[in-house]
Amino acid sequence: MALCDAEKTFVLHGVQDNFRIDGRELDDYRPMELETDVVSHAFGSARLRLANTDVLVAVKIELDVPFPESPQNGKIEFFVDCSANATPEFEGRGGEDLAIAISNTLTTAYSSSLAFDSRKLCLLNGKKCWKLYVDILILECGGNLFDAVSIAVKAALWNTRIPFVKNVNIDGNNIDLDVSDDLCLCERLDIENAPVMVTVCKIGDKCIVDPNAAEEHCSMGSVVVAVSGTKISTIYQTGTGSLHPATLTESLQLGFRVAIRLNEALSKVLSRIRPDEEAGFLK
Amino acid sequence: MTTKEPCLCLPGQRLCLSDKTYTAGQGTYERQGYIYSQLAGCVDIVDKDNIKVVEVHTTGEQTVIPAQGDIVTAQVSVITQQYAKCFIKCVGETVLRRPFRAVLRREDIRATEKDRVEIYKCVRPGDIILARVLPITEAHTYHLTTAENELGVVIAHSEAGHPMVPISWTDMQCTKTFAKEPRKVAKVVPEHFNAPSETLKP
Amino acid sequence: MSKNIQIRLASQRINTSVPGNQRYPKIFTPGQVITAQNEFMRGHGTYEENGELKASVAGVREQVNNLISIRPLKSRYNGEIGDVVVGRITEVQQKRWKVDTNSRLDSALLLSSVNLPGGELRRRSVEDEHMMRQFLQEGDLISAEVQNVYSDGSLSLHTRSLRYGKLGQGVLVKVFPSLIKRSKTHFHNLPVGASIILGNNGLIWICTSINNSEESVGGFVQNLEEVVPRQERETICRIRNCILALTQSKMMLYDTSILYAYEESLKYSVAELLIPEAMLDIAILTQQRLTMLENA
Amino acid sequence: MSDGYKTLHPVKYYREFLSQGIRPDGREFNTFRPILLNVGSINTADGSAIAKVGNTTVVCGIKAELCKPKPDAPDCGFVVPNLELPPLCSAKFRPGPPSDQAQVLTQLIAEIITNSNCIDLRDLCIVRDKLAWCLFVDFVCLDFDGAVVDAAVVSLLGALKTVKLPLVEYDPALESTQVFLEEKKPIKLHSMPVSTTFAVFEDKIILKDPTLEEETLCSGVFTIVLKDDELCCVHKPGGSPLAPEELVKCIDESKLRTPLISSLIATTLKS
Amino acid sequence: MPVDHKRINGPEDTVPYSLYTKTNKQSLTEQYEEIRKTGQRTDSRAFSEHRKIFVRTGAVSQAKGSAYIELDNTKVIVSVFDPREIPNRPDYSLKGELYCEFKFAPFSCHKRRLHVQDAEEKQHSAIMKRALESTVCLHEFPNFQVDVYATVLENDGSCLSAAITAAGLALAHAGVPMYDIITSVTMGIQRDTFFVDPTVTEQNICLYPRPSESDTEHGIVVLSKLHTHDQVSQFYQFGNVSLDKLNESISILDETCRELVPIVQKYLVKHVVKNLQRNT
Repeated sequence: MALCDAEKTFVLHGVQDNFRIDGRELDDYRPMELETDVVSHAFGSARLRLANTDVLVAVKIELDVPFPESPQNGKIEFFVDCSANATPEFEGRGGEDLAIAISNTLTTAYSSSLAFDSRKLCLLNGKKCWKLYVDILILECGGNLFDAVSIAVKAALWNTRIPFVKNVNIDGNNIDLDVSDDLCLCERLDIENAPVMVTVCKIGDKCIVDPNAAEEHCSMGSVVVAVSGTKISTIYQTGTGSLHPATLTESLQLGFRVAIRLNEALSKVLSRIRPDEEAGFLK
Repeated sequence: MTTKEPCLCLPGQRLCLSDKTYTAGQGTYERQGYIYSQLAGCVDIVDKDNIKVVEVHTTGEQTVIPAQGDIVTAQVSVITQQYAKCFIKCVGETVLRRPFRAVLRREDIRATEKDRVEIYKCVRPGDIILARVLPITEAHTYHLTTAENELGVVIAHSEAGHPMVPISWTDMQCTKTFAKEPRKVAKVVPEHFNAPSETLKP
Repeated sequence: MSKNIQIRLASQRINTSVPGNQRYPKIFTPGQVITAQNEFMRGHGTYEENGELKASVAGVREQVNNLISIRPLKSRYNGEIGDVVVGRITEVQQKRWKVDTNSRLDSALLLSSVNLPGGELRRRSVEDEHMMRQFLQEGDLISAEVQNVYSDGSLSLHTRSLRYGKLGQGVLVKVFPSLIKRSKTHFHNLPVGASIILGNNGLIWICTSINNSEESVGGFVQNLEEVVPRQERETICRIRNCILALTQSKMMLYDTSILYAYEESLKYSVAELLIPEAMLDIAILTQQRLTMLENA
Repeated sequence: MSDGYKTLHPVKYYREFLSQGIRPDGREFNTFRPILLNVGSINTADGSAIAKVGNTTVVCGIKAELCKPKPDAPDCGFVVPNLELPPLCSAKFRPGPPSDQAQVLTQLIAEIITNSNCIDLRDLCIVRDKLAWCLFVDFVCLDFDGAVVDAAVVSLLGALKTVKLPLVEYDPALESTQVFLEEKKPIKLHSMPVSTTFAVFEDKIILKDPTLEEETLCSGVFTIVLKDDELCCVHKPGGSPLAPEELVKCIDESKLRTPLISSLIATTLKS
Repeated sequence: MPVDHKRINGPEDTVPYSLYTKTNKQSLTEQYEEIRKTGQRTDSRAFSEHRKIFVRTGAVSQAKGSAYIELDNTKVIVSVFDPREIPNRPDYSLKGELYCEFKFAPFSCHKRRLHVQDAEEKQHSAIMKRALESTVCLHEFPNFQVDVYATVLENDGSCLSAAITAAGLALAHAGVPMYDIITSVTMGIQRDTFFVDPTVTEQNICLYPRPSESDTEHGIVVLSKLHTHDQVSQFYQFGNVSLDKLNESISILDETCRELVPIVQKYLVKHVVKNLQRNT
């Protein structure tokens, strides 16, 4: 979807006036809907709907061998699929660049051991570890993908149950793991500090959060701020425009503030989920 | 550098205020009332109807693409009943490293009797033509026109493979076999006869 | 830090349907038998199997004499001559523009079907052809009328009236085409200080009140300098959110329903209208007033 | 204006020059372009060299890794050459998998390495059937202006001369390996291949060490590789036919290059 | 992994020999502690000091514009080509595009790099594109794309920012219309130490948190700036850094970027003067 200049002007003036086209102020977030445990054969899953943006995340776990250069760490891998279902712009290879940008940003955001401690995924130093495959499927694209994906990923990791290893037998080079198949006997991941991303979008000379699709079109550039706990774990800039250093600092501050709020809201809602209350969206 | 010290500039360098006397020309851009340079090169101020146009030219090869109204040198590659496909090789005096695709449509070959134009009587594959770029409507294809006296075929070879010289608006003659072939010839300038390469100067 | 971010759980999702007073028409699902008698003619959205006429889409039955067709509940826009549409230019071609009108195929707006600036009727010259992108370029929004429907279902549009042409500053809302109620006029100057164009194709344009006297000929001018005052902006945004609220509850859109929804929404701030509960509340209240109007 | 003439009628342009017995860049038909060599400049590689033949620039970097020998050649190590023609080096190449030309040149260089026996694979074996060196020899072309193989071969020699491999001890009982970085040894070069590329213009004129422009305009390009005055390999992928006498003459001509290059390498290594 | 038939593949399981060396070298944490104690970086630079830059424009004769940059051991070469048609894009666009490709040469890093572009290289390409897009006057070549290719010959830290600075030079060298001169600097953060223009070792120090009582901040920051208009064209960070420290790093990087401008200008003027002399 392209916007004409007049529409862009209308959006721009609204942002200038702190009154966006849907009535929100600059730092307002739209309501979201979250659901966990939606994919029954995954180890953890979540689906998030933010206005028209719809994201499904599933986590799969496999046994693997740690990298020789980091024998004490487990592995986590993100894969984003921007299918053409989400928006016609993704047809062919159109969504590839965005998918790579999102998965790379997730990878770097989760790379610090303070954001996500992959040492806990290691079972046997240098020999055995868990590998988490985090598959992200964009079902519908209505703007603000980075934010939605990060929330859904965090919720899916929260929902993930790691099988319990009962016994380890080492016989020369052979390692036998005895994994419990009892679902109650599994561990949850520590996602306390898992990063939450907020896209700060620069329109005119103001910055907004949670842009809708029309606002994204008017933006010359945006800054994705990933916040883990009270620290910033990744910053990634998208779009074509440039920023004054003062604007950059300002947008980092805004992104940081909103991310903390977002994280609080997410923890609150996750703490409300009880196993019997989870409803699948297909049910 | 004997007489006039050339004024060097770099991209992003602020050149002067943009006002009634000075306007931004080629190789410059205007932002917040000032004229800035887009290129690393030399500043050139051109007088045009009492307005001083500030231009910047690179000292090396400039990166240009054909724009509407430019005079280009093109080589014809394929002809059909409706159009001739060409490759633009030079824009103005700038020689391109990479040719651009262009199309010369039947109705754009000459200004008069458009309906009776037959392409093979105007251009042939291999001919070098001078043409003007029409407004760009489609991505990737430039439309050209030769419907001006100064535009048309400037270098051509006869069927025998020898260079030809223009003898009228519509004919050229082989220098060896003296066979005549029809072409839409660009305005004949005397230099053409002794130095064909000079015709490239539009 | 006062602002809260709402994340709700899917289990707490609200039911957005609004009880109406009208009787629901029977809905056919694909494969369902419409009639076993074979004196009927097979129309759109149906097929014949074993001598029975069956539905091939989910929708409601429509019958003209012997012709039975199923009108799908949800579909892209199927144009009819005389419809008012809002569309977006997707391509500038030789002598015509391609327009996205939310139909299956892009519609065409011929250079000969627009009023050119400066003079009503004149031959379209080559210069006009070269100027086409100056009139309308990719991304521009227009309002137009369907002039003709080609055999492949694609539409040919025209803007040969002062009402039609390029649209200026405002907001576009996209809804299902079936939610737009057909009426005599699709241009409304609402008394609350905004204008809407309810395109039959499901695209709704909301902008500031149009002063008919000011309208320029041809309609290729946009004023990008003008800043819409805060109050009008609020009205426009409120209408936008109200339309989305009605759409969420699948209510028909026309001037009265939109106006009622607008009036009922005044107890909320514009941003609060994004919350599903508030949207439902407005839809219910609007439905009640519409029912009262009908019964009165 | 000669620039315009050159792009519009390149063949004619060349014909006029060559009829005067001179090439557009001022060289005679049988003159080489100057060669520059720089060795050991890349510290992350175990051996490296940059060779420039005129404008043509090739970087060669060698990375040594450890692996198990193949069962059918238990006392041999590996040399894995690959020549990249990245889009960086010329407008001819596009991003993506290697172009046909890159594949052909990679094969040619692999052949030159095997045929010339400049490295004895047995030298690379550490413990028979257990452990051997694998030399990844990667060439990256930085400037593609004709006669790339010539530059690649020179850079290969330079890089091989600078390779130093650490001492490796292998304990068969524990199957454990230990590497001692303090003790490094160079590898032995058994021969010195030297390659010379020629181009044939309009079936008549033979141009030595052609530029890219000459290569594209010419009707045939061929490369002769000599190993210490012995013929090691001739690469002539089609193109205009060549009389046997002509070929012999070219082989003789290319012999002149061997002393030039060996002295070049010697002086480069000294400084 | 599918076999790459277009290249010569070596044996399957090769391992770098450095895995079997005795770890008599200091661990990164120890190296960091030493740097902290002595207040001296390994190459005896000050913490806010950028390495010496060497630039050569026109290194690739076949390209429209090119630049080779050296920050001591870090070596990057960038070339720029004439606009060409955007592949697979039939629709009209008013703006041109940039295509950036960032590649490590196989031998450029401590660990051998594969020939196919990996995720890191793709990410770097995207960041490079992002940084250059706001520098180039894209409206000057509608419907076309300008290709920018960067190859790292040796990586000793800060290769991304070196590539961006060099790309700016190469674009100017190619005569591509630009709004401004672009410079870029990398910084490594570990606790309260800011390493401007870090080497590979210093980058590795900043990659992970080093055990400490309270202060656990670490990370890498890359900033690219347009000089005349004082604009940040690209900002990239990862690790775990507080907002205050990040703001501090922005102002340091801002300053360092400014310091690089005269150097870049010097090389550009040199290029212009050389051309002028040749033309007259």
